[in-house]
Amino acid sequence: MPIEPNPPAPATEREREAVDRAIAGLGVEPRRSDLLPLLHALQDELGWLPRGALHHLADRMNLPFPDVWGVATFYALLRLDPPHGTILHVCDDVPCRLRGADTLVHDLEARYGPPRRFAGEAHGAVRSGEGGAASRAPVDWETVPCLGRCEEAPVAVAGGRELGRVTADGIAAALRHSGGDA
Amino acid sequence: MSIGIEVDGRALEADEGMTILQALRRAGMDAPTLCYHPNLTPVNVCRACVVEVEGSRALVPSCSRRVEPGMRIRTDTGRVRRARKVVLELLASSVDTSTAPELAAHVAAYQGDPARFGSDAVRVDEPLRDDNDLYVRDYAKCILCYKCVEACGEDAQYTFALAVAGRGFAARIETGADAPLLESRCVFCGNCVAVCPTGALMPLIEHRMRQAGEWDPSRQHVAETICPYCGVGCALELHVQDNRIVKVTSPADHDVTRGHLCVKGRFGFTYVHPDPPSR
Amino acid sequence: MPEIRRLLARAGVADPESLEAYRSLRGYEALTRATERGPAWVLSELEASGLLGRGGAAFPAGRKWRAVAEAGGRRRVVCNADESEPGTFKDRVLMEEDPFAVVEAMTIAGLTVGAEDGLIYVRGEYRLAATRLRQAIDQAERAGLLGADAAGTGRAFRIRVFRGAGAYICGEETALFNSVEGRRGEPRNKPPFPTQAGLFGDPTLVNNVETLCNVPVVLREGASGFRRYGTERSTGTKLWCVSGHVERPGLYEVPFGTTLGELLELAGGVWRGRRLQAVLCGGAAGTFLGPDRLDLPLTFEDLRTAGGTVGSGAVIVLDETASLWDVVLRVARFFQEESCGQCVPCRVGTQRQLEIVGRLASGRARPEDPQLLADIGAAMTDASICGLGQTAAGAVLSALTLQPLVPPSNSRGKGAQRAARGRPGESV
Amino acid sequence: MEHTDLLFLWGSNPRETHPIMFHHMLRGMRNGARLVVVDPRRTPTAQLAHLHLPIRVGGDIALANAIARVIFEEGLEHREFIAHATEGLDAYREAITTYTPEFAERVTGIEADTIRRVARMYAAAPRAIICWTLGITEHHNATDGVYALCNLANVTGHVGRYGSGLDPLRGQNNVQGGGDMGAIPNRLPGGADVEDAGQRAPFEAAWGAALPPRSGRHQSLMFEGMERGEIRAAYIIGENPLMSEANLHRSRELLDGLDFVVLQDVALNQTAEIADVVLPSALSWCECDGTVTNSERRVQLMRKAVDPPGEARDDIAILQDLAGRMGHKWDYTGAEDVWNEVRRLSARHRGMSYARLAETGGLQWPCPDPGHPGSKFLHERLWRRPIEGPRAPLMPVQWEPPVEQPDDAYPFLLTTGRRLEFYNTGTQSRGYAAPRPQTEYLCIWPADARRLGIEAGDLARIRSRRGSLLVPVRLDDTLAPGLCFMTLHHPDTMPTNVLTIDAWDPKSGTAEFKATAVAIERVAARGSWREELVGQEEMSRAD
Repeated sequence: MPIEPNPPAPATEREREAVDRAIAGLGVEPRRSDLLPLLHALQDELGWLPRGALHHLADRMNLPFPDVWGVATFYALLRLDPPHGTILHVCDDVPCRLRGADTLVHDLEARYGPPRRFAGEAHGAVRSGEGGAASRAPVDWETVPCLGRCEEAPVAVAGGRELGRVTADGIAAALRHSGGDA
Repeated sequence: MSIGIEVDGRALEADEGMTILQALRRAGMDAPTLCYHPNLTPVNVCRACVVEVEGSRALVPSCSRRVEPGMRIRTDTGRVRRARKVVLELLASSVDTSTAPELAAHVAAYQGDPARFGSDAVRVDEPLRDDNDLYVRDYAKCILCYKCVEACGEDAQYTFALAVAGRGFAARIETGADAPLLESRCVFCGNCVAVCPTGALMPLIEHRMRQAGEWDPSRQHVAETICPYCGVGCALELHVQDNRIVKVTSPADHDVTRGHLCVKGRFGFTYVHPDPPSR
Repeated sequence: MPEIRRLLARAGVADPESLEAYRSLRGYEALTRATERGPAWVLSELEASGLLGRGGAAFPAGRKWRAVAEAGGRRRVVCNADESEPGTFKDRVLMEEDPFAVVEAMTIAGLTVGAEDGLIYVRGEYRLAATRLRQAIDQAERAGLLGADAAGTGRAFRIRVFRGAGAYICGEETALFNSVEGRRGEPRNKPPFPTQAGLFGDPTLVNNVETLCNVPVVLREGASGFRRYGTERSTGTKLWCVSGHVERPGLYEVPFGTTLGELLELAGGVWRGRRLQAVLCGGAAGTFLGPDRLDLPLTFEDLRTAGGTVGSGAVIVLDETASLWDVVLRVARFFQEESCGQCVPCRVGTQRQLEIVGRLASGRARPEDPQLLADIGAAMTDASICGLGQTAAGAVLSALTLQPLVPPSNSRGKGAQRAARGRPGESV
Repeated sequence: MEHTDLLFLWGSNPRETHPIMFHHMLRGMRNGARLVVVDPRRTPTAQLAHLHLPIRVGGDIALANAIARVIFEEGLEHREFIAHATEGLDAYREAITTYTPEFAERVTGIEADTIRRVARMYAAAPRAIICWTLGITEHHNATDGVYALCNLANVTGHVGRYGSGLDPLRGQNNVQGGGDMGAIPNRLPGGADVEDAGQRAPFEAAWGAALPPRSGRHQSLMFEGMERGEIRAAYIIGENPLMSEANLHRSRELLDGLDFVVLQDVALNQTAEIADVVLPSALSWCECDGTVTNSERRVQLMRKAVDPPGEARDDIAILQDLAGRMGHKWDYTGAEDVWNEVRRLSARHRGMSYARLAETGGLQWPCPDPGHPGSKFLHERLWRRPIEGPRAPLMPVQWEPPVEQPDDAYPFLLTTGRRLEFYNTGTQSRGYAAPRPQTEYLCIWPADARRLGIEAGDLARIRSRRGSLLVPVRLDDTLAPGLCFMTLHHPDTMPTNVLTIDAWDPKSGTAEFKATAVAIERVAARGSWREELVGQEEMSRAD
């Protein structure tokens, strides 16, 4: 019987609570200008931005879902699918390249498979690992534009830790430290 | 209030609040436009209508910049021509222009050669979204003029079923998480279809007829009439081919509709030709 | 010419988490003077100082402040701390090492232009900077320097920290406004300018971190004291972020007018005793300067004459072994990835530019490619909505004028092709 | 609409029922207008309102009178306009004295303070427009409801000026035109009064016939006439009364009992089943030429685009032939010829030639001469000094509840309306690939459903004192406790009007479609019932 509209991806209890808690944290009714801070808060708690959470957030903020989605897909730091391992950002921008980032990226590819790309660039709308290796690897890594620490190039951020003058071995050590089994 | 401006060395009078484009058109001049629509807020993203304004470092979009007293404008300098030509070439090199006569005409007018970027130039590569019975979305033809977003949103419908997602060359029009239209907020007014300049949004009937090679504008005539549904009195243009209504539009300059219709007015005509063809 | 540590006076010296430490090193002297002498004095000192914006556009700071001060209605102050220009890290250092200076300068700005709301838009990746700023704001609030009665003036001024989320374009001020307002960070059309209609439609003063940090210096030293360093038209000192193939990459503060060669010497010169191939000056939105430019005084006016730009203050050094086209390719990819996608010349232009640079970098160039780059560059520069598109071709076109020391070769082809691909899953 | 300060929508959901009219309202809102919506349901329109008053069904007159009372109590009335242009103030003020906001709160469920707030908003707005639709007129006291709204406009002076006024949003593309052309019992084309010999005379002269000097019957009276045997035959043009009349069982009985029924229509609708003769007519909007008049009195041209199928013919041709068979030689050459006769006889249409209508895209009456630009709004005369014509009467009206109230046997209230994609009994909208399925369902308040043990997708029985239906259920949190909702759009599978009550307004003849007491019970769980079950259920009359 086709009269019920297809419900959008429903939020899990945990996602719903995360949204409600983030909004409660504002102390006031959410306004549109709270959107980016709320997306940050959700990602900090859930590790990424599940569809259901975004739908619930849109409802709570009285915003059209496509608008929320449009914003979420605009920003490279916002993740629209779950990380499959410890998150590693490796700068391969000009100053880091000049200081060996190209070799570093090459080494990391050999260890962890190809990097994933930011959702905003991909027509498929969802960030995706490019190969089977990437989806199985315990490290979810991507190359990123300049991180603004060029005096210590090459640099990376592994599991939230900023690493300067870094090597593939150094990254592996840092990942072990932050729980990634590398 | 009247304002004196100068265009290509010629003194013109414009009204306060007018855009440069409006002033040009009133004086019988023009600039190519794609994202501009008289009933939508100018978003000035296609940049095909740029002109030179004395004192401005960059070229300015004539569709949105308002005239100012004493403004000196040039519409036909080498800079303007080069910018327009390249912009049109860039667009035409990135999408399927087979149902975009306006764009093709502009490219031709500026002697553009979209092929010169090489056969490996990346194009917008999107599958046809044929997910409902009223209209299709072929984003491989989309030039991201934002008109559909505007018509769906604040400029007409307030439905907000569409927004731009992603960014850069991968920016695209979306229902949110690429939901099929029937799962989106869409109310199927088709006002996005009406403002689409490239045929990326197309009524299903027209799409099917084109696929079957049956769509033939040379065999079509347009009859103006009034919508048979509610009491608003929306002006309709019935596109008729072989004694069948094949498409419904509304004139953009009609006071009642400004080109917009609702789902019934735009799509609710098929009872006229029930198949089999007897009532 | 020696290093002058005026903006960096406290960096690495004072505890950045201590208001007391800040105060002990002349912190909040400028605010005190500003509140004693009033907004008119602040504006005239600022104008007399000749301080130009350090965010890239080099607009006179005093004129901007006055425009907002004279605007009606509710006004706002925004600190643009979305530093994302490749090779640039000066604002991060200032925020991490001297956050109170940013807060003090914002407070002066708010009280001078009549704003009650201040906002610092910090690049999403700069977590430590955001934390330090929040701490500084908290302490300043507790000390009565911010709040309903800011610094005892009877006027309210508050600051909040807003985190970006990974978009270079949000360093463009109108894109920044949209981002704060909960929209996609797409730039707006100008006019209206931010001083007329900015954040939430209110007249808004937007200054870069380094620009703001100069303000307390101006007010402490007086306009003439400030002008002790620099040239007639480029006043004061400048922070340069030197990176790449130098012995000591880092942040250097020197007076305007210091030559490029002198700056490189401060950074220990080209590393490993190698020859200089080129400098990418101003970041990805900057231009390449060849080794023949070492005598160029680093000022707004001299760089402009040389076809370059101060830009963000990034100086990225390439030695003789570097592959110039590999670097250009990364710059082209940067713009392709960071274009917001709103206007055609930038959205498609950055993609085409990347493809063509990819051909050049992998030795597959076609004869018409330089002309294509010139045409695309002209269209992006002339017809894009915002500064991103308008500068996206600068480095590429300037590279065409250089003589690469390492010829492009197919040996780099695979990497170059991958870099040029831009998007995954493309069918080409 | 676009240049007003307050849009006051009363019993109207234009976002679904008049979408393009709503565009103009939205434009007004973008220009700064506030939107206030009075509707028992939180309709899509109400969801965009600055203020939504979720009124209890049928409380409208109480609300309007209370608003008026607040306006007077707080001295917000437009004294000058009242003195200059209205009459009957004392009786009116007397009539509304008992309508305190607190009393209205008990009747309508809307808080007294909200009523006060709305009164202030409306009275203080420099320009304000009240629009209403069937939420006012489909009640047994419809005309009183309209008077109550007119009174508000008259005591605040929100009438007769650009950006202010009263607007009944017409539900069909030619409701206005039909009335203007005399297709109502008491008027001749152009609004001439049937019972006024002076106004009748020009028509009698033009047509060479004496016209009946008395008003005719409206539709509800016709059915009463059938009931009493006074009417034995019906000639029905472009209607589907079997499905569109309230209390379907009764209308079927009455139509069935007639000696002779002619149906002239574009489709074999349900009424055709009981007709003795069906005359196939062409679609007026695309198979013939002609005019229609929209909600803003704009006369517009319709043009033939395609040939009608089979033996279908233009209504004019059918009627002309019929006249010929009856011995009258009508010789209209076509729609324009008929129209020119209208122009000769109706002053308000005189300036509207086909040529001008084509050129302008429509003209609003009155348009008395070929140079007249048409009239954007009416009643400007009320502001002239001295006033032109009669004063506007303030009409004392009293609130009465709907005829049926929920009780123990029928504890819910069913209200009917339209959905965006569909239209009336579906003759036109049935045939297209509408995005929503072409089936009817019952919307009920989620908490009510829970209490009844009903879940979304279950099959329920809905019963009134007149009939019973089996219908799938959908939960709808835009309703209110005790309120449920259906449409008439799919009568072939769901003849909703077997439920509705045929209580009607004596002044307009419109039935109270908006309030029917019903009982609801669960019949089968989602997935466990078959499509064929859905629809009308034979029942032994409950009482």
